[in-house]
Order: sequence, then C-alpha cells, then structure tokens
Amino acid sequence: MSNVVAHAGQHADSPSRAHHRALQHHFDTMPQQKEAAVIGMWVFLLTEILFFGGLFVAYMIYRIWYFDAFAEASRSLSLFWGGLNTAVLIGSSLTMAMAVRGAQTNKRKATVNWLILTMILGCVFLGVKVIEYSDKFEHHHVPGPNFVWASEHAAPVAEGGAEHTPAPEAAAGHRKLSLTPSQLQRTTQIYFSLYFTMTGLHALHMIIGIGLMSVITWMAWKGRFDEEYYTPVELSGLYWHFVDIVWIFLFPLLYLVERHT
Amino acid sequence: MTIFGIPIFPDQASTFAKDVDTLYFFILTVCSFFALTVAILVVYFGLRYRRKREGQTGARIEGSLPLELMWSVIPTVIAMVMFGWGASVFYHLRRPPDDAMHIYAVGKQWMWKFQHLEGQREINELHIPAGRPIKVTVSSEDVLHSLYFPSFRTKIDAIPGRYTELWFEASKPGTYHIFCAEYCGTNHAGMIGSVTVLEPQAYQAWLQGGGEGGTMAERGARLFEQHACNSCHLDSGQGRGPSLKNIVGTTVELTDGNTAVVDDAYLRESILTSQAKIVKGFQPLMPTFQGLISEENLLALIEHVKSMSPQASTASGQPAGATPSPNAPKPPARPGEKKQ
Amino acid sequence: MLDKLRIPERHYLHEGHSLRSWLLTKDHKRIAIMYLMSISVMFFIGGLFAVGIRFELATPQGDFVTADTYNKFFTMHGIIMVFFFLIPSIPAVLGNFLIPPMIGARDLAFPRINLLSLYIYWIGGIFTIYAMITGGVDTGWTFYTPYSAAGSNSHVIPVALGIFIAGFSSILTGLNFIVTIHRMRAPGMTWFRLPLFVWAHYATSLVQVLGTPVIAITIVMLFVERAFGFGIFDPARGGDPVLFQHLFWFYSHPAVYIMILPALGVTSELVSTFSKKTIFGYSFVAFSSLAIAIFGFIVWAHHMFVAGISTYSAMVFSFLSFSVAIPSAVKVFNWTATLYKGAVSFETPMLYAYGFIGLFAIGGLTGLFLATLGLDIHVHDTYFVVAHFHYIMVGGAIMGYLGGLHFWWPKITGRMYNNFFSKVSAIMVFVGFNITFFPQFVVGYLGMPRRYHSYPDEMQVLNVMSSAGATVLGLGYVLPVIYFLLSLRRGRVAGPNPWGASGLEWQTQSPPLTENFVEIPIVTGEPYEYDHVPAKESHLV
Amino acid sequence: MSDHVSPVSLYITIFASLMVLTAVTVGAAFVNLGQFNFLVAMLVAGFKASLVVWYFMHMKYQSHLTKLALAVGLFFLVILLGETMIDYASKDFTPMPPKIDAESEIVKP
Repeated sequence: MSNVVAHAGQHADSPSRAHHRALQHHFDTMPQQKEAAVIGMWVFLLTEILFFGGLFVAYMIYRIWYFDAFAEASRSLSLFWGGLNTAVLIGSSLTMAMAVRGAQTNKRKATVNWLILTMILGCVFLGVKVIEYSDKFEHHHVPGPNFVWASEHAAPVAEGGAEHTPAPEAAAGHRKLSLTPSQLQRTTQIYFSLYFTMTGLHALHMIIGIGLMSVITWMAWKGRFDEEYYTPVELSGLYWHFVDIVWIFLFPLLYLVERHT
Repeated sequence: MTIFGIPIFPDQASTFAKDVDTLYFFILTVCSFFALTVAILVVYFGLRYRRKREGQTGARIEGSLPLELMWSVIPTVIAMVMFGWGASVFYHLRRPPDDAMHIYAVGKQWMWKFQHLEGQREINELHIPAGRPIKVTVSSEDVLHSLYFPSFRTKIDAIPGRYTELWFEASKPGTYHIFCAEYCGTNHAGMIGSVTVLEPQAYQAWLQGGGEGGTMAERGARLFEQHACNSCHLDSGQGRGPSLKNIVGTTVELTDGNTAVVDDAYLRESILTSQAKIVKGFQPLMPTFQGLISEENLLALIEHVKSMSPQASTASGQPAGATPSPNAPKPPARPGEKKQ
Repeated sequence: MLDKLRIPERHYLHEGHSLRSWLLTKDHKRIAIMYLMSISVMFFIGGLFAVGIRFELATPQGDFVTADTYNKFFTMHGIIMVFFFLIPSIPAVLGNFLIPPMIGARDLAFPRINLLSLYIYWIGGIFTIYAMITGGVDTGWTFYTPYSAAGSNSHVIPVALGIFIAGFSSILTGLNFIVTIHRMRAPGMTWFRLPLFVWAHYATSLVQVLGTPVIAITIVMLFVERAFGFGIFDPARGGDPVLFQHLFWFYSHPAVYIMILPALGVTSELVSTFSKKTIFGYSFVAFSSLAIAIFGFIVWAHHMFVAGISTYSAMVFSFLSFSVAIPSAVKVFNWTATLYKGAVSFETPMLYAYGFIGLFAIGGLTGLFLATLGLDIHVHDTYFVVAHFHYIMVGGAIMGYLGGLHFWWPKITGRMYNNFFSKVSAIMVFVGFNITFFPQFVVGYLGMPRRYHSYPDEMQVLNVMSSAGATVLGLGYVLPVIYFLLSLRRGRVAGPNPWGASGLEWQTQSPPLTENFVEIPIVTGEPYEYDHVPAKESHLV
Repeated sequence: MSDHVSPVSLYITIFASLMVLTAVTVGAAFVNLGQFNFLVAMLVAGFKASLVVWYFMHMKYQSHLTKLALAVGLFFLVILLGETMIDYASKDFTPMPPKIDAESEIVKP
C-alpha cells in the first residue's frame, strides 16, 4: 500500500477545543467514542438475542411435540402474578427511559431518582418471582425425582397406581387430553425444566442489571455524567430494555399456552 | 484389496456397497484432479517467477472477472453433480424395500442385542442370509450408540426413546465387522461384534439349531392367553374388545371421530397406552400394559396379532408361522466365529 | 547506504517492566503477547494428550493406558485444542497485535474489554486445567447427551463451565474487532483498501459474536440437566438427544470457520507479500471471507446425517453444505493466480504459506466427501472425518498461525529469527503432518471408528505409520519455540520492513510505539502496491 | 447521533400502548383461535418489542450500522429456528415416550 503518508498536521476533522475529560486517547472525538460504545452494546445484545434464542428453539419443538403437557402445565401457572410482573417490568422500562433522558439533559437528581425507582421495580419483579417459585416448590412442580403431576383436572388416582387410571375425562369443560397421566407426569417435567431455565436465566439477568444500575446510580450521584458524556447510563438502559423485551416474549410463551378451554 | 498384505480398501459385501464405492472414486478423481492442478501450478509459478534481483516486483495484474466467474461457476456445477449423485445413493440407502426381512437391534452400554423374528436372540453376533434385503430396526436402552457395518457401507444411530432403521442386502457370504460408531462411554471400543453372512440353506440350518422356544409368533400366542387378551378380543368380535382377525393394514374408526391405520406403531400404542385410541363402539376398558410387558414379549405379541391376518402379513415380512422346510439337513455345530 | 540498524529506544516493550504494567495494561500489543504465551502453554498441554493418543493407537489391543484414561485423553485433547488454542490463536494473538496498526488506529475500540477478555480466557483455562488435573472428563469434546448428562461420572460440569467462560473471551474479542474495524479506520482507509487480514478477522468476529452464545446456552441446558435433574434432553422424559446435537453444531460448525478464516487472511498476506504482487481478485477474496462466515451458519446438520434427522432435512443440509466449498475454492485459485508473473521468494513465511495452500486444498476437498450424503453414511464418525478436520485445523489453522508468527515476528520483537532452522522446522512440520494424517484417510474408509482405543489387527500398520508421523510433527513444533526464544536475545535487528511488505503496520518502527503511530497516517494508495515501497532486502535466499 | 432527547409525552404514550398491548395479549389468549393463538401472541409480543427497541432504546435515532446489527442478529435467530424446524417438521414420527418401568429389563431410566 503505497500510502503516501501525508502528515497534514492534526488531521482535519478533530475539533481543536480542549478534550472532554472522559475522551479516551485512542478516540478522536466524543461522538465517535459514544457511537462506538453504543454499537458495541448492540453487538453484545445480539449475543444475548441468540443466547435466549437457543432456549426458544427447545421450547418451540417440545411445545409442538407435547402440546397437551404444555397446555396443562401452563394452566397451573397463576396468570395474576405473570400479568403483574409484565406490568412491573414495562413500568421499569419507562422509568429507565426517563433516567436516560435525565442524564441526557444533565439533571443529576432526576437521573438518580429515576434509577432508584427502576431498581425498586426490578426488585418487585424478583419478589414476585420468588413467590411463584415457592408456589412451585410447594406443589412439587420442580422437575427431578420428586416431581409429582397430580393435576386437579385429572380424575382422582385409582388405587391401582397412576398406571391404570383411565385418561382424565373432560372435567369441567376441558377437552380430553391425548396424553395419559403417566405420560403427562413425564412430559410436564420438560415444560417445567424449560420454565425454570428460562425464567431463572431471565431473573439472573435482572439481578446483574440491578447490580449494574446501582454502580451507575452511584456514579450519577457523584456527578460523573453530563449531556456530553452519559454513555454508561445509556448502555445500562439498553441492557435493561433488552431484559424487558425478553420477558415480553417469555410471558405469552410460558403463561398463555392455552387459556381458552 | 491389499498392498503388501495391508488391507487398504474394505470388501464390498452388500449390494449398494458398489454404488457407494463408485461415488467415492468419482469424487476422489475429481478432487485429486483439482488438488494436483493447484499443486503443480503453485510450484511451477513459484519456480518460474522466482525473484531474480532485489527490489523486483511482480506484474501489475489486478484480477480478471471471467477467470473468477469460471472458477466459481464450474466448482458449483461439479458440487451439484456430487450432491445429486450422493443424494440418490442416500435415498436408496434410507428406503428399505417392503419385503425386507425384519431384525430388531437394541444397543445397550457396550453390547449389541439382536433379535430375529424367528425367536433367536444374539449378543454381538448376527447371522443373516445372503441375497435377501434385511431391515434392522435399531433402538438404544441408555445412551447414544450407532450400529455400523463397514463392509455393507451403512450405519444408523441408536437413540434411546425411538426407533431408527437401516437396511442392506448382504451379497457375499463371510464374516464382517460390526462397530459402535457413536461414542458411548468407557467400553465404546469394546462394543463390537461380527456379522456372519450365510448361504440361505446354511441360514435355515442355523435357524433350526439356534431358535429356542419356537417362532416369535408362537411365543406371542402363548402371551396372548397369558395376559388374558383373548378374554376380550374374541375372533367373533362380540367380546368387549374389537376382533383382531385380519385387522392389520385396515383403517379403523375411532371414538373421537378420526381414523387410524392398524400398523406396528398402532398395535404397540394400543397395548402400551390403550386409552390413546379407542375403536368406535367400544368402551375404554382395556388396562394399559405399560411396565407389565418387556420389549421382547411386546414384539412377540405384535407378531402374533399380525399372524392373525395372514394376507396382510405376507406383504410385510416373512410369512409368519411358516415352519422352516423340514428336510433341511441336520446343521453342523454352529460355525465357530472368531470370538471378539 | 543502510546504516547499522538499531532497536529504537522508545517502544511498547519499554513502557514498563513491572508485572503490574503488564497485568493491568491497556495496550493491545501487550495483551497479544500475553495471549501468545497462554495459548502456547495450552498448545503443548493439548499436544501431550495427542502424543498419548498416538502411543495408545500404536498397538491394536490398546495396552498403553486403560480405556477410561484414553477416553479422557482424546476428550481433553479435543477441548484444549479447540476451545483454548485454535479459536483464540490467530485472532487473539496476531489479530490483537496487528489490526490497529493495519487500519491506522492507536488501539482497539475497547481496550479495557480487551484486557477483560484475556482475564476471562485465563479463568476459563484455570477451570478446565483444574478439572483435567482432578480427573478429567470423558464425554468427547462434543458432550453428547444422554451420556454427558447421565452416563458419565467425570468432571463434566467444571469443564463445561470452563468452556462457557472461555466463550465470553471469544465474544468480547469479536465484539472489539467489529467496532474497531467499523469506526476506527484511519482517514482514507476505505473498506477496499483494508488488508485481507483485516477482512478475514471481520468475518471471524461476525462468527464469534453470532455463534458462541448458542453453545453458551447449550452448556447452560446441559448444566441444569446434569446438576438439577431437569429433563430437557432426557429421553426417559420425552426429551430429544438430537436437539442437543442441533444446538451444539449450530455453534460448532461456524466455530471451525473461526479457526480457519484468520489463517486464510494470513495466507493472503503472505502470498501477496512474497510474490511482490497485488493479490489477484482482491474483492473476490475479501467477499469470499464474508461468504464463508455467513454460509457457515446454515449447514450445521451435515454432522448429523446418521443421527436420525429426517431424510428430507439431510438432503437440504447436504445441498447447503456444498455452498461453503465454493468460497474456499475461490480463495485457493486466487492465491495460485497471484503467484503468476510475480517475484516469488521462498522465505520461511512463504514456505508455511505453500504448506498451507497444499494442505488446506486437501482438507477442503475431503470436506466434499463428507458433505456427499451417500458417502457420509459410510465414513461418518470414522478416521476419515478425523483426518479431514485435522487437515483443515493442523494443516490449515496451525500452518497459517506459524506462517503469520514467522512473518510478523520481526515487527513484534524487532529481531529476526534463525533462517536455516526455521526452514527446517517448516519442512518437518509439512512432512510429519502428511505422514501422520494421510494414512488416517485410508484407515477411515476401511471403517475404523473414531474414539476407539483398540481396533482390529489388520488396521495396525496404518496406525503405526500415523503414530510415527506424529513424532516427526511433534519435533517440528518444538523447534520454533527454541529459535524464537533465542532470537529475543541473539536475533539480528530486523528494522521496520525486513520483508518489503506493503501493510500500514510495516510503515512504523519495529517494535512499534505504544500508540502505534506518531501521526495517524492518511491512506491514499491501493492495499497491495509494491512499486515504490522502499524494498529493503536485507537478505535474499 | 443519539444525543436526540425524546419528549416525556412520547415515553408516556409508548408506556400506555405497551400496557394496552399486554392486556390485548392476555385477552386474546382467552379466545379460542385454534392454531392462530400462538401466531397472534407472537405478533403482539413482536410489536411490543419493536416499540421498546424503536423508542425506548432510541434505535430510531441510531446510525444505520446499529440497525443493521440488530437485523443481522434477528436473521441468524430465524436461521437457527427455521432450519431446526425443517428437520423436526419432516420427521415422520412423534416420539413415543419410551416404556419406563422398573422390572422391564429392556428399558431402564
């Protein structure tokens, strides 16, 4: 490459005014640094999309194979807590967006307040999850050796053990299932394995998000951000909205498999 | 084929082994042609245009579109030929003929269990007649295995929880290897065996000597009484269960309106999970036999029910119940195979 | 006249000698050096297992080690070589060091994330080495369930965790490269003036970023199944082991392109530099890297033709698998055309490039055998497959890596290594490699399955040939360590551009400054122009 | 550049529409649309997700490269889902849960 290496002094486009204290040495301008950070974050969110994508593939296949088990198990989840959680998370998305807007307009106190509100809503979400999980543990719905699926729709288990009970007949308006109780006992475990893996992973991302945001809140409190440098707030905002989007998909997939019978 | 006593090419012991090998030699010649041209050109250009004086630079050649198109389009065409030929051989390999003789193979951690319809059960050994298409239905009991016959050029994975199948028609009598090709734990390397291809008469003789407890269908009949199936399934059809005479291959009306074809899977499901499909006009009284019947007994029962509809079963597999021809000479002691 | 060349006073190695200055560095060049040291250690650990395997297979009965130990040998050989050497080797060492100077930047976009990637690599390595020392894992590097979930009682979870962590190091490196190449090129450095090395790394980073998360989630699912007794892949509860294979191979096939693409980039540089000629068909070679990266994602189930996938999907994946062969063929033909009417010199890096073209051609073409459905039924999971992917990985990725190391060593250290011994080692590696792996094609078609510690007697001669070749190959790899280390002290001073190459990185001093350039250059010329590059030929062979 | 500051009213409207759409999702689940239940649920969820991405995550004001990055990610997710479905849709069987019983010596858990 015959790059006639022309040293035209400082190359043209970098503004000559004093560098912003947060501008790193290998970037020319603040906008370039900011955009690089945002693209980097979006590429990271790409990996998260494919990370959860793997779980969705497993969910799709088993849902097609064992639709009845998924429908039965999904009915055992409480729609109230699921709906409430969705509302809480969408609310936390709003407060997060307000926090980023506060950082953009250099309002330090507003940013800190909105961030704290987001974290509170995040904790509410996790609290509801704890309630749901404890409910599962009570009903022995955690896959593994002591998993019991005596769904209230099935006929009372005859004394001959689960093997001999006739298939659950149409109890209270439910259509007849194509899987026998013993098959249900096995395949609902797949639903609950996926349920715990997906919601557990999502909750883990929430905890990381809340941890991340507490650091950002402390930095905002220290006044590290202004309208030119608020990238950390923007990035944690992107991460939080992504976690909300994952829940937006998880809610219908896990809670609303077949509610209309 | 051996060179200095070292075998460098497996023997072709099945009918489609030749097709696979011709495909192999086709691709081998095409690829060696390309590899050699590249190698020769690279070495020749390297020597012909080596740098003679310091600071000498190469000619200014940017590239040429026609050349690029040529060596993109031609390899694509060749690749499509390879794909087409390969796909046709694969389709032939994966579609067993209907009149194939049926053998069940169950992979279990570090052994192969083969089950003939005539009742013989072998472990790591398999005796088959030459000249007859044989369909092997494979399953596994614990982890993944893969039933591999190198001399027949075919293999299929044994997956727990479902059946997969492969077929071949042995053409050359002799003893060949059986390997497990899917890693399955400590003794994966020990999970090998030998398949002995016998002339048809020798196979019948072997059957004579080897089968214990009569054919599978006869064993199935005994189980039919033992489990009191005949108390409901009367031939007259008046019993609490539908008559099983001549039902194989027919389509039956079910209570929930749709229909089902009576085949192995349907019979199997009706025995194991009888509530799933109830024939119209009958009550769901039949208990499920899940956990009460072992695999072998289940296969025997299915064969028995198939034997109750003779005209259907001749179309699918060896005519059940046909006793081996009585005048087969007394077989010599079972041919001692090389113990693995 | 060329005055006596001296190592410049100020350069990135003199910025501080304390351990702290190395462990907390933000300089992409120092991070590359630390990666170089770490993956060399991992390479020799993996190599030890390879030696163990070849000793075991020298005898049909397999009486060097027990079956369990052999299973752990080939599993650890696979895991360490794939995840801890081949995937990071060229991107993390040569890519980290060279991409900023090549595109005219002072450093990568996120230096701290680059250092984090190194630490994550170390933590992942420590997990795996811990598991290896305390008992190792015997599931094969593919971790197929149900054996890895229920059957095996070895350290599956620590090793899976180690790979999960090391995967993030690969994601972060890829992320760093993508943002750097997009946003930090010097003024005038358009996409079609980028060196092909940078194109190849851009494609590799795409694959790293898009593929690695899927194996991360597969390992999470395996972890929950094995640790908590969940039933995602458990056939007893209706789970499907073939689903694990789908998810595993969705990453692991593109992963083989993570390993080979950087080596393709290195070879394009070497062929163009040592024939003193513009690369033939620059844009075709550049876009073929992208094509390989993208097509790599749609073909994965050719690893599963016999795993019980449906006939229809086997045909679909076989058809798509041939699409990947075309870009690789385009590259090989373009290198051949580059040599035409060039001024070819046979220095060590060029010997490695020659070796690479030969072995990569054979490796790529044998891939066609495996993509052909009719043949794959017979040769799947046999030594034919083992030979194929070793031709691509050892013949391709490692030859490319060694070629790149020999080419840029003067730029990294400022000194030249011994010329004669480096040529000897190149030839030894080439010869030893062929003796080791060519017989495996033959024994593979004979039907010898993979991962067998004992095999039928008639296959012994071919296996003994392979084991003999392995010792020659092993020696061939030890030689470079010796003369590279010696060159640090007694190597001749190389000067800024010993090969007369045309890259931007050769315009700076060697070893380069911490900030790479005194002034960010403005690029005006085409990428590979040798007409007026000050060709300082210190020596000609 | 993403220094664009969106008005608070925009955020409120987006929040409200997300809440309404959640109610729609739940409502639609109670209506028996047979096969289309899943499709409707995914369409609504996808629309909600695009609202969050477009406005809350400021994708509207980002450079084309960021938009391309998201598109590439979704494309490869579709490849992962699509090609796996090719296999599972063309498999000529649904797996029968194997016979799991203690005493049968053929199949054990």
